[in-house]
Amino acid sequence: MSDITQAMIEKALQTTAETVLRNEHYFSDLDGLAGDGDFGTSLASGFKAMNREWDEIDKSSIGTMLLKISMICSKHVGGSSGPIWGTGFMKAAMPTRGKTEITLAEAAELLQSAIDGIMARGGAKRGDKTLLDALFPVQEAMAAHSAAGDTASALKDAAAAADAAVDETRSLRAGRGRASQVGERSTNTPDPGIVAIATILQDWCKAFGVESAPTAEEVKKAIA
Amino acid sequence: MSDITQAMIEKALQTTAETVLRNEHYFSDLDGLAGDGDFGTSLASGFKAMNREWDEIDKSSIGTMLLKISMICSKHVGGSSGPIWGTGFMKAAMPTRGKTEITLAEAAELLQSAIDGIMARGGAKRGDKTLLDALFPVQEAMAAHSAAGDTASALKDAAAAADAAVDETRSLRAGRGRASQVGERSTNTPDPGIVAIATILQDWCKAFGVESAPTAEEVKKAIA
Amino acid sequence: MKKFVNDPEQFVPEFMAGVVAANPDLLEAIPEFQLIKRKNVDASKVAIVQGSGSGHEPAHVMAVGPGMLTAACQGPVFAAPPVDACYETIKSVATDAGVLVLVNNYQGDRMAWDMACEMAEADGVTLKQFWINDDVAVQDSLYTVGRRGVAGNFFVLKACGAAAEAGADLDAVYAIADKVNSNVRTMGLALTSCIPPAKGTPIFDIGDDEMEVGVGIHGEPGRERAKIKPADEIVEMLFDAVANDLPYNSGDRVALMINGLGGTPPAELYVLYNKAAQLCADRGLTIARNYVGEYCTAIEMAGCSLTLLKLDDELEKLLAAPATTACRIF
Amino acid sequence: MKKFVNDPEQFVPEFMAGVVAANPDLLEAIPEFQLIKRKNVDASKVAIVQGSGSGHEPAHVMAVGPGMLTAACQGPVFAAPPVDACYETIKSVATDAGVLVLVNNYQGDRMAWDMACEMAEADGVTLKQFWINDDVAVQDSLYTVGRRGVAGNFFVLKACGAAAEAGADLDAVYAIADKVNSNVRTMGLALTSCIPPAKGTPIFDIGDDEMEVGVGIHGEPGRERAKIKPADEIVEMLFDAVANDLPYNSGDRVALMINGLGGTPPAELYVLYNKAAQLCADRGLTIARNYVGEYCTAIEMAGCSLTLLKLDDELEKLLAAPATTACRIF
Ligand SMILES: Nc1ncnc2c1ncn2[C@@H]1O[C@H](COP(=O)(O)OP(=O)(O)O)[C@@H](O)[C@H]1O
Ligand SMILES: Nc1ncnc2c1ncn2[C@@H]1O[C@H](COP(=O)(O)OP(=O)(O)O)[C@@H](O)[C@H]1O
Ligand SMILES: [Mg+2]
Ligand SMILES: [Mg+2]
Ligand SMILES: [Mg+2]
Ligand SMILES: [Mg+2]
Repeated sequence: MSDITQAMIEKALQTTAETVLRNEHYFSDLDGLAGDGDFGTSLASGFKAMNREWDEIDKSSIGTMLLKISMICSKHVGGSSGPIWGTGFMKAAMPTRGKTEITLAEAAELLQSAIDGIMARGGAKRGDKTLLDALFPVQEAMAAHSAAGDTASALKDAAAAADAAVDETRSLRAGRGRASQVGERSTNTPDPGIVAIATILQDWCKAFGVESAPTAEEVKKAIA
Repeated sequence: MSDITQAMIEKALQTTAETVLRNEHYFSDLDGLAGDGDFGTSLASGFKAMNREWDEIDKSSIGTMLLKISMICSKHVGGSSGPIWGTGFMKAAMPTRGKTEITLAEAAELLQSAIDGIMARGGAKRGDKTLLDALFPVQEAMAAHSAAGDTASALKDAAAAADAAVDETRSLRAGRGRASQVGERSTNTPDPGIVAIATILQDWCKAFGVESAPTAEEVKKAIA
Repeated sequence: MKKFVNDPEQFVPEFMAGVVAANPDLLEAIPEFQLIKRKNVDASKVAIVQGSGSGHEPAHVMAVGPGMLTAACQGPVFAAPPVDACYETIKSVATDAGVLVLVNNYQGDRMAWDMACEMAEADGVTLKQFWINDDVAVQDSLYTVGRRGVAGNFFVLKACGAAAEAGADLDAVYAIADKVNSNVRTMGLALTSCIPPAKGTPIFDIGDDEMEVGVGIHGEPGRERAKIKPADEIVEMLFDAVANDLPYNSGDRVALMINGLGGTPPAELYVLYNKAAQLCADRGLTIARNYVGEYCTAIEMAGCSLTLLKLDDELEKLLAAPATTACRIF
Repeated sequence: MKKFVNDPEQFVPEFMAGVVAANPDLLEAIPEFQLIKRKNVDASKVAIVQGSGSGHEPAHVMAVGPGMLTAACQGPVFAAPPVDACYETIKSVATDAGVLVLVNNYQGDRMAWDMACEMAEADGVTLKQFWINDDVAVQDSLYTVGRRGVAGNFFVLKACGAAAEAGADLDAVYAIADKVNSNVRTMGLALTSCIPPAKGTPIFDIGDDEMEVGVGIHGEPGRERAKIKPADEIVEMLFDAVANDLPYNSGDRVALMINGLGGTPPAELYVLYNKAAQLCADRGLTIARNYVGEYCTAIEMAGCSLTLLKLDDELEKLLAAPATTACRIF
């Protein structure tokens, strides 16, 4: 892999939908620990709608496609996830209008712009125990590989970084989102948003034939 | 034992209170099978009130004492049991006004008059699977011993007859009371009123040192 | 036991004290007899009294107020009130116009009120007794005490309360009770049991995938124990049992009630209402008035009942008349 | 799952269809956006809108009606509505007098409504936003999104609804929201969890002898998990937490609400009210108005919340003003 084609992004989106639908209940259960147990369902309703409307989505460029997915989030995704994912896709859509292929460096920039949008929308920063804590290291892994342009290695490192974030943030106290309103009691539970990003990247690795380390969850299941 | 003294009746009443309070939950659980699960509590509230007021109860005769207990039922016992037991005590009180001792024959008559009162109050007849199905054979056992005047033998036979009624009526369909409103579904459960009468008589046997057969329940518990 | 309760034996007195404390201008209590009555009883109007076991709130003590009951007493949870309580309830509001004793048809309640009525009549009180029996779940038979009274009770007392308020005499108010009762049918269904505070344990066992069809409001068994079904199929079952009983025919104007048994949240009741309204339309019934909420509960049982009342102009007007009770929103 | 439900994904649309079917003269729905609005919106008056996840009924869509909300939308159970639904809700009732967006303080709801308000303002709608945050269970802090909004919401919208109905302008209605919110405090407590239909399993585990003190209305954890206590001690705990927070002082006139979280029967709520009223008296608080019932639920959770609102003449008048919603008794 070198440059990132629109076809690859389409495949990544479809893989994401599979991941989210397969893990709907698992993600909701995680959200039940310090939140309100709807994260999986909320996200799934968005990706179900994406699947339903897939054939009609304007795929003339990466940007039009991502914009449409942002609109699907606004229409179908409830909870915090609607504004967060909707904003993320919106910000990623802007710089890719008219493009059908992007470089790894551009992808890293586009993710940074999504991160900035999410921070502006919800006021969270790194360390607040939200999915941003997974997106930041993913972005950094991509940026680190930008010069070499090796997308496969970037993806592998990004997935490992996201996975590491699950455990690194577990003991944190949530600073934003519903979990932040429970104070100390959000510590020692993994954040579902971080788990979701890690799981999605793991599945991207599989979908693109990139070898990756098993997720912390997979290791735990294998041991148990 | 020959004639029945007021002291014996006082002892019987206090024994009854013990029986009812000890079996409060058991009787209610039985009532839950085809009824509404309050029989034990209802009866217990009456006998708790009797215990509370025991010292103040006018004991100048058997009749004044039973009348006061009837009034306690009217004031404190809810559910069908209030009118049924209240009526029973009332009818037993009338022929014993002024008396401090009665013969076994008089006791049998007095029970018949209580039975008649209960039938008039609730419209039940023998075979309707109510406590009348225990009171009838008890009354007959007492009447059978009237001539000989052997109160101990009468009590022993009465207790056995009441105990037998529990199993004999188990398969019947209730014809009166709340259980009758559930149709076929009242079959194959023992009637709590019948069980209560049988248990009370069993305890009377113990209290008066009269040997008696173990109750069906006791046999079952011993086997289990 | 997962309940808000202090001493279980004080549960009923405490909740009744709360009801009166929350409605000091409307109600007063006689705690000794667990009875609640209206303040300022109008001696020229028929008084309407009711009473049964507790655990059916807002029935019955919370249905006391102008245009509704004049007084009500409650026994322990699920047990008819003691005879003396019934007697005092009648006496506390006995007016020159007389008293209508309006009681759900359970043997315990009937016996207690029968005795109380005999005592009150001996005291010179003019009264009539009426037994409400709207539950179609268990069949009526000469050999039993007849059908049970359940949520249809609300319609009987609402109509009678309005008629009494408007000045109808005892015979006329009795005739209203009879008319409503003859035209109202209910069937209930339980998803879970309930826990009477004094008992501390569920009144019956029920599997995670089971429902009790035709349950009584004291948790008595109904028609059958069945596997749980989707909401729409449950409504069809209840609707058919109810609508075929009278029967209710195309062209009838009806009141439709979806009553929650205590543990079922409002949203679920509206899911049921949505289907029931469709079934009424399918059968050609016009819903002139509807009622969705808790009117006659079985403590915290998850479940519902469906009630239909066939209306005429007189009943429609009586149901629409204003009324005030302890049970209110604003 | 012991619930009345068909397809869990259709639960919210079906219950909302039921609410509108039961109130055809009062309400209309735009099902695509899961929103319910008043029929005949008066363009000269401030419109008040609200919206959040479902499962809190009668909040919020069942609080639409004259003297209350002008429109409300609901997301899936416990999830903020999608942005588009919020936007359409504002647009559907945008009046010349402007729109007050009155939302409980949860990050999901805030983000959705923020985006919707930006879009509506870009369309030329005049609006103001206000966040309700009455829950004292979890501390306010600069590092979190602040306190949660719970049952106190009822008082904010009731007072604002009455003010708007009386013709107050947008700034004045906003000022009322601010005044009520500044003077209202709530804390909740759960005995059981609840089951969102789409999840199908309880939202948290809780032992048979445990209670969650300070629970959120979505089952979020509160202050602590503790052993269950007698009702009076529970009320003391909630009352102290609430009353010390503002604080409420001797001589204050207050509104007192005992709110059921969905699975707690009325009688238990009145046991709680009885004690809470005593505690008010002990502290020298005069209860000018009281509310006992279900105002803001967590589906079928067994539990309660206690709310105090400090009143002045203006607020007392606004609370007493007439109002009509889908939630009614007669
Ligand atoms: N302000 C925020 N910024 C970024 N991510 C957030 C924010 N708040 C919550 N999240 C993420 O969203 C997840 C929860 O999403 P969701 O369940 O839809 O929200 P809620 O139910 O609290 O409205 C969290 O696990 C967290 O990763
Ligand atoms: N009409 C009746 N005549 C005599 N006994 C009756 C009658 N109805 C019920 N009983 C007896 O009373 C018992 C139930 O009492 P209780 O639980 O107090 O009544 P309920 O709860 O149905 O009002 C039954 O087991 C039966 O033995
Ligand atoms: Mg969530
Ligand atoms: Mg019983
Ligand atoms: Mg009973
Ligand atoms: Mg949510």
